[in-house]
Amino acid sequence: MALDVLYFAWLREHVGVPRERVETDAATAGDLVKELLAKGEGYETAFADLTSLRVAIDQELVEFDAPLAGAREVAFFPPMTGG
Amino acid sequence: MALDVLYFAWLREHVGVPRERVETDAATAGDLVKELLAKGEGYETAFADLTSLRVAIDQELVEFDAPLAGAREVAFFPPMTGG
Amino acid sequence: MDIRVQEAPFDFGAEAQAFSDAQAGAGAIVTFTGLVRDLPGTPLEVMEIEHYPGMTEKALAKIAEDAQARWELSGCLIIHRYGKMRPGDQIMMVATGSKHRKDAFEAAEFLMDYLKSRAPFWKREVTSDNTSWVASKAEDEDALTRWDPNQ
Amino acid sequence: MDIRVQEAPFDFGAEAQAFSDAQAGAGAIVTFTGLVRDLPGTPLEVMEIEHYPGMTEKALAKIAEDAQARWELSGCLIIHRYGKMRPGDQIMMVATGSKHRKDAFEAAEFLMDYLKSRAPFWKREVTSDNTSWVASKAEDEDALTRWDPNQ
Repeated sequence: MALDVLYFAWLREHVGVPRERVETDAATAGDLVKELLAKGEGYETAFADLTSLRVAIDQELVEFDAPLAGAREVAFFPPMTGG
Repeated sequence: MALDVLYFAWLREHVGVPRERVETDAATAGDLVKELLAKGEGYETAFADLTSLRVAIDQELVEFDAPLAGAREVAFFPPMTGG
Repeated sequence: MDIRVQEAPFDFGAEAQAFSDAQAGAGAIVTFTGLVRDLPGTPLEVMEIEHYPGMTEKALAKIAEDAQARWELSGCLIIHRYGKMRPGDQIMMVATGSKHRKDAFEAAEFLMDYLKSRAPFWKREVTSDNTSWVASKAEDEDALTRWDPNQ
Repeated sequence: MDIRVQEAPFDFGAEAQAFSDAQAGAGAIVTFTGLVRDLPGTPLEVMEIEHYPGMTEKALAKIAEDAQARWELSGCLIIHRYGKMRPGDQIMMVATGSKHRKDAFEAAEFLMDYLKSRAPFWKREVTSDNTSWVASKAEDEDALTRWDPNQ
């Protein structure tokens, strides 16, 4: 399936792009991360520590083991610092 | 000693005056109440239940057993309902 | 520390903005405003607030000082009206400023809890067929236990 | 429920007043405002806030709905800016209205606690010699446990 993958804050800076179209068969958000790691050093730095990252599927916060089936948009970002 | 005694809210309505000058030898605020009770029916109604009343000596909240020595002004009133 | 006891209405929006502008170094501003609520059943015509001139100012200053001793505040404002008010009117406001939101929130709640039960104000409600003093609530007195270091 | 995510500054005083005026039947209004604080040491030149358009609005609406389900509120407002801000600038505000002060306070604190850690905003601080993303605080995540019914 084809997904829009978005990156925010320092994650975006490491990856180098704010969003990209990805062709994947990953079952979960965590599996997608494993595929992304193969794309280069920036990705490795960005995803070095999943415990300090958050993921949203179709604009809703989920855990990394959440299934990707039917998803259109996946976003990765650091913990939020609003307010 | 001579004291200004003040009454507020429904206590004032029962007593009939907002303030009066009282000559007393009462040792505490509670003793002063006992003397005031002799002044008539309005006072009896006003001071029927001390647990639902508050007292201030010289504009500071105190207990009914607080000493009156040196006081200039004593005020009696119901629990406050500000805010 | 800015304490005002007045009969005149105050401009909540302007006061809130001016307070916020004056809080150098603050990251968090909390305001609380109390409004005259209408009564269920017979409509409220007038809410009348009596107070104890002299003691009121002292009691509010003491409460504000206690809040400033307890939390690191950049500032603290209390405005409380007395006299006649109508449903929807603003009765009073407090504002607190601090570096951190927890301090600003706690200090504002502390000011309100003490102001409710320790500042000499008494409310009277007037409807077309009745006039009655507002009774104090046990829950307002109970709210103070939250701030007692011995609890 | 009024949720706004915007780059432009907002007028805190006017918003607070308008919110209060619109709260029919409320006896208590609480507002919280977050300001850009200066940094200790090297002065902060710019605070930049990035967000996730689309998700931000949804996340804030969800938080406001949760607050309205949990407390009896006459209304609830969230305004949050993104983009570049300077020390002293207002970043965001929330306001809650309720019959009772406890509900208005708790709902405002709930909104702030969730907004801090569950709405997709990220702050970056720019000084003359450095640019750094603001790290999230463990205490902000911990603050959410207060609202967990299973605690």
